[in-house]
Amino acid sequence: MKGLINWSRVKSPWLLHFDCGSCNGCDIEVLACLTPLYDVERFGIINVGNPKHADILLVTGTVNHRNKVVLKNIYDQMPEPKVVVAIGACGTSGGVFRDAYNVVGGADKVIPVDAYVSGCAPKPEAIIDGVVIALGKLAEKGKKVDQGIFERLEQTQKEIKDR
Amino acid sequence: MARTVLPFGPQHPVLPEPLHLTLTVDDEIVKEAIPKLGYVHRGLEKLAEIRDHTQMIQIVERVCGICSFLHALCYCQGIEALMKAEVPPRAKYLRVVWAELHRIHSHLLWLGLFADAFGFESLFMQFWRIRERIMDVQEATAGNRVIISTNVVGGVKKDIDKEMEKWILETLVKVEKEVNQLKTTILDDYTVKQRTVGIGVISKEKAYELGAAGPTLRASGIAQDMRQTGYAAYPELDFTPVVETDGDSYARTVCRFNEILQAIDLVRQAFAKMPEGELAFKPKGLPSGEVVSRVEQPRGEVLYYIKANGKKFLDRLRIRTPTFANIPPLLEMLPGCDLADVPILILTIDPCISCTER
Amino acid sequence: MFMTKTVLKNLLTKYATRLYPFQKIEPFKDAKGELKIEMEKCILCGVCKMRCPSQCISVDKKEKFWQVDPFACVYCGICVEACPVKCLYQESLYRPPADTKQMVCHIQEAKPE
Amino acid sequence: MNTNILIVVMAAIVLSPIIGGLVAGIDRKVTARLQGRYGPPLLQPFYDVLKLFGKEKMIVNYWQIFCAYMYLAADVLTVVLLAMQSDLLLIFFVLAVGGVFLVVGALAAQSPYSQIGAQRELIQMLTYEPLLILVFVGIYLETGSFKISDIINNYHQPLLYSLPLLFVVMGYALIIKLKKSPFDIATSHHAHQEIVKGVLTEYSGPYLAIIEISHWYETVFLLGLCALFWHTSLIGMTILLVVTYFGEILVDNITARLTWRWMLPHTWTGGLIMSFANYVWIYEKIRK
Amino acid sequence: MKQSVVVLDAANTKECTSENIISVTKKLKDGGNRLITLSSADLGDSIDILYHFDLDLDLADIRVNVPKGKKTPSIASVYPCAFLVENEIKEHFGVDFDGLPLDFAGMLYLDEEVQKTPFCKIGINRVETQKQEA
Repeated sequence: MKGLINWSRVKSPWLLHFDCGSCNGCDIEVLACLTPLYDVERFGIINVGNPKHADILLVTGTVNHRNKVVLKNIYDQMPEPKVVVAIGACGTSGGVFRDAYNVVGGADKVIPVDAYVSGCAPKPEAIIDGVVIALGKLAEKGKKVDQGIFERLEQTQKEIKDR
Repeated sequence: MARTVLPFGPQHPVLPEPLHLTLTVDDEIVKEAIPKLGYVHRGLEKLAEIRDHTQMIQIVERVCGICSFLHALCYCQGIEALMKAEVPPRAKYLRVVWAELHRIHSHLLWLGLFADAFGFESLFMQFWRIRERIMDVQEATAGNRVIISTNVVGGVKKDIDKEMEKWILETLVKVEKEVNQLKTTILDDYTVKQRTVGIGVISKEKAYELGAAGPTLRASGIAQDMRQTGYAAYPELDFTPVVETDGDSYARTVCRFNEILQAIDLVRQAFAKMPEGELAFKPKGLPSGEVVSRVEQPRGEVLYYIKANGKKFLDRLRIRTPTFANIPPLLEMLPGCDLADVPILILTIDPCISCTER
Repeated sequence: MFMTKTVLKNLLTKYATRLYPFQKIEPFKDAKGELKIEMEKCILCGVCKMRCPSQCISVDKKEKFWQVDPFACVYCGICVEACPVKCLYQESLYRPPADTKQMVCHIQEAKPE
Repeated sequence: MNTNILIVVMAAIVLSPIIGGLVAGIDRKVTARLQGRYGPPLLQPFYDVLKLFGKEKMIVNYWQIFCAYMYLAADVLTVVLLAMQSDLLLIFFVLAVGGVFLVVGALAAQSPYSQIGAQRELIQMLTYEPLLILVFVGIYLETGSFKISDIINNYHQPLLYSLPLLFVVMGYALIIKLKKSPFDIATSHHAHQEIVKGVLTEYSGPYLAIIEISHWYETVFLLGLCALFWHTSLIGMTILLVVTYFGEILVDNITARLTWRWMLPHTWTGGLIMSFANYVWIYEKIRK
Repeated sequence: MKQSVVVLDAANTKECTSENIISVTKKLKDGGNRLITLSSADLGDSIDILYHFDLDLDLADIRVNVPKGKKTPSIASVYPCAFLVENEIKEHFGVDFDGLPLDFAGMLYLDEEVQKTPFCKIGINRVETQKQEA
C-alpha cells in the first residue's frame, strides 16, 4: 500500500505558485503551462491556490525583505512531503536585480529549493522539465514521510540541539 | 452575519501578483479596504546609478514582463532626446509593430485573467490559446517570448524580413478571426454581463480628478491616449483612441477588446507603410540634462523622468507606471462592492503590481 | 449561451496540446537559448564582463579562466554582440533545469607558442 | 429476502466510490476536451485521493475530523437507502444532515475564508432543498407513494413523460449539488475563487480525501435519483444519465460563476413556476 | 504642441516655493489639469521635487526645491490621489509632507531592514522618522 501511495504522489502533484517580487514574466509562463497548448493537467497537475492542499511550491521572482517572511510562512503551511521549484533568473539567484537594495537574492536564501529553472522568462517546456525534476525529489521525500521522518520534526530537533 | 476582516493576502488564487488588501466585510458587502504594497519592490531605479546607461535598457525591460517593450521604448526615446539622436524611419515603424504586438498579447492575457476571475475557465483557456500565436511571433522575431529586447538607444537591433512579415500577417488574420468568434461570448453573454455591468463605476470627473490612466480613463469617456502625441511612427498611421462612456467594468472590457482589433489594424498599416533603410543610428557622446518621456502602455501612459549629467551613469531615473495612477481609483471603487466582485474590481484596472512598485 | 458553439467545436476537433515530453517541437531559428563559448578563440579581453547587465560573467586573464553563472544570466545576448572575436554564441534551445546550482567555467590550456 | 438486500447494500457501498471516481474522471477529461486541452487520465481522481491519504495530517481542531467522517457516513447512508429502495423523504433528510455536517466542519476552523464558505454553503442548501422537496411531492402526486420500491414495482411508465419540468428543476439542484459553474459559489473545482477553496479551505490531506470520496458517493446518489425518472428500461436510463451529465458539464463550461444574490431568487422563482406548472398538468391528467 | 518627449529646461518648468505650491496647484486644477505624478531627485543639500501636470496631452511642470529636513505641504487636499506618490517620496528621500491623509509612515514599500533612505546620496536614517509617528 505504501508503494501505491508513493507512486500516486508522483501521478498527482498539486502545484502552488507564489510570486515574490517577480516582473510577472515568469508568472505568465507558469500560467501558460495550464493553458491548452502546454496543458500540465495531463500530468495531473492542478494549480491550487491553497498551501494546505499543495505539494509543489513554484517560487518566481527575487525575494525581497517584505515577502521573504510571507514565503517562509507559506512554506511552513504546506503539509509534507513538499518540494520547491525556483523559476527564472530572479527566482534562482536574483538575476538582473541582484545588486538592488531591497533584494534578498534567490529563493534558496529563505527556503530549501529542490529544482532550479534558469532563463529570463523560461519557456513553459523548461518549467515542465523543472517540475519533473522536482517530482523525482518528491518521491524520495515521500518515502521518508512514509517511515515517519518529518522534515519539520528534524528542524525543531536541530534547533533544540543548537540551543 | 458578523463583521469579518478578510485578509485578501499576497498569495491568493485570483491574484496573479502579490497585493494585500485588508477587507472589512459586513454581510458580504465590503465596508473598507486598506491596501498594503511593497511585496514586489526591488528598488531598480537605484541601479541606474551603478549601471551604464546602455545596460539600463536590459534592466528597464524587466520592470514588467507584460509591457517590457514599452518600458524600453520610453527609456530609449528619453535618452535619444537628450543625445539629440534622430531615429531612422524604418526603426520607428518596427517599434510600432512590436509595441502593438505587445499590446495585443497583453490585452488577450488580461481578457483571459478577467474571465477567470468570474469563474469562466473555458474562456480563459480560449483567450490564452489565441495568445500563444502572438507569443510565437514574438519569439520568432525577437528571440524571447516575453522580454522582447530589440530596443537600442537610437533604433532597433533586429529586423523583420519580407518572409517573416508575410507569416506575421497570416497569423494576425487567424488571431483576428478567432478573437471575433469570442466577441459575442465576452461582450453579450448573459452571465458575463451579469457579473460586469454596473460594477466598479467611475464617473468622468472622478476618473479625471483621481488621475486614472489608459483604458480606465478612456472607459469613462475621456479620449486621452499617448499615441495621439505621435511618437515613433504613429503620426503616419491614422489612429483615434477607443472611448467608452459609462465607465464600469463592462465598458473597460469593451474598450480593451476594441483596442486589440485596433492594434491588429495598426500593425497592418505599419507593415504597409514601412520604408527600407538602416535600423539604428549610432549616437555619439553621453546624455546630459533632464527629460520627461511618456509612452502609451497597454495599461495606460507611462512617464519616465531621466536626469543625466554627462557621465556614463545616469543621475536619476524615475518611472511612474499607469497602474500606480490606477490604484487610487481602485481604492475608491472597492468600498460598497460585493465580496464576490472584489477580484473583478482588482482586475478591472488591469493591475501590474511589478510595474507599480518597480 | 454564445460559448456553446466554440466549446462544442473544441470537443469535436483535435485537442490543441503539444504533448511536450513525447512530441518535441523544433525551436525558432534565432531564439536566445543557452550561452556557449568556443574557448580556443577567446582572448580573455573582458568586454563581455563589462557589458553584461547582470554582471554574471567573470574573466581572469592570469589563469586564462572564463566563467558564467547560468542561473544569474538572463540570456539577453548583449555579450554575444559585444565580443570582439565573436567566440560567444547562443544555442536556440534553452538550458535544461538542474537540481543544484553549479557554475559553468572554462579554462584555456596554454596555447603551444 | 434479506440476503439479496444485503448483497445489494454491500455492492452499493463498494461499487459506488469506484463509479463516482470514474464519473469524476470522465467529467474532468470531457471538461478538458471542451476547453481544447488533452486532459488528465481517467483514473486521475483515484490518484488524487490516494496521494491525499499519504499527506501529513494537519488539523485545525478535532471537530473537523468528526464532521468529515459524519459527512462521509451520511452520504454512504443515502446511497445505501437508495439501493434498498426505501422512502424518498427519509433519504432527503439524511442528505440534509450530511450537508449540515460539512458546514459545521467548515465553521469549526477560524479562517474567514471557510467561515464565509460555510455561510455560502448554507445558502446553497437553502436554495436546492425546497426544489428537491417539490420534485419528491411531484413524484408522490404521480405515483401515489414515496417509497421507491412501490414506484418501481407498480408504476410501469417512465416518470419523465409525466414530470418533464420537474426533471429540469431537478437539474438546477444537480448543478448546485455537483458544484458546477454557474452555482459553484461555496467551493469550486477550479482554484480561482475569491474565497480560496471556500468550505474546503481548511481541510487537507486525509480529511480532504474523505470529503472527496463522499463527494463521489453524492454523485452516484444524484445520478441514482435521475435514473429514477426512467426506471422502466435500462437503455432509457443510461441515455438519460449520459445526457443529463453531459448537460451539466456543458453548462459548467459555458457560464460564468454567479453570485448567490442572483442564485437564490432566480432558482426559487424558476423552480416554483415550473413545478406548479407540472402539478397543474398532472392534476389535469388525473381529473380526465 | 503635443509632445511625448519633453526635454526640461528653464523655459518650460516654472519655479515655485513650497509655501505657495498649494495655491498654484489649485489654479492648475481649476484650469482642468490632471496631476500625473511627482518626481524627485537628490541635489546633495536639497531635494528637487517636480510636479507634472497634463492638460489634454500637454505637459506642465512645477519645480520645488526643498532643503533636507524641512517640511513641505502635501497637495493631497487639492488632488486626493497624490497621497500615494508623496508617501513614496517620503520613504525614498525622507521628505516630510504635512497634511498627508493616509500616512504609511515609511512602511509603504520598505521594511525595517532598510535603515537609510535609499535614494539620497547620504541617506538620512529612516528609523527616527518612524519613531516620531509610532
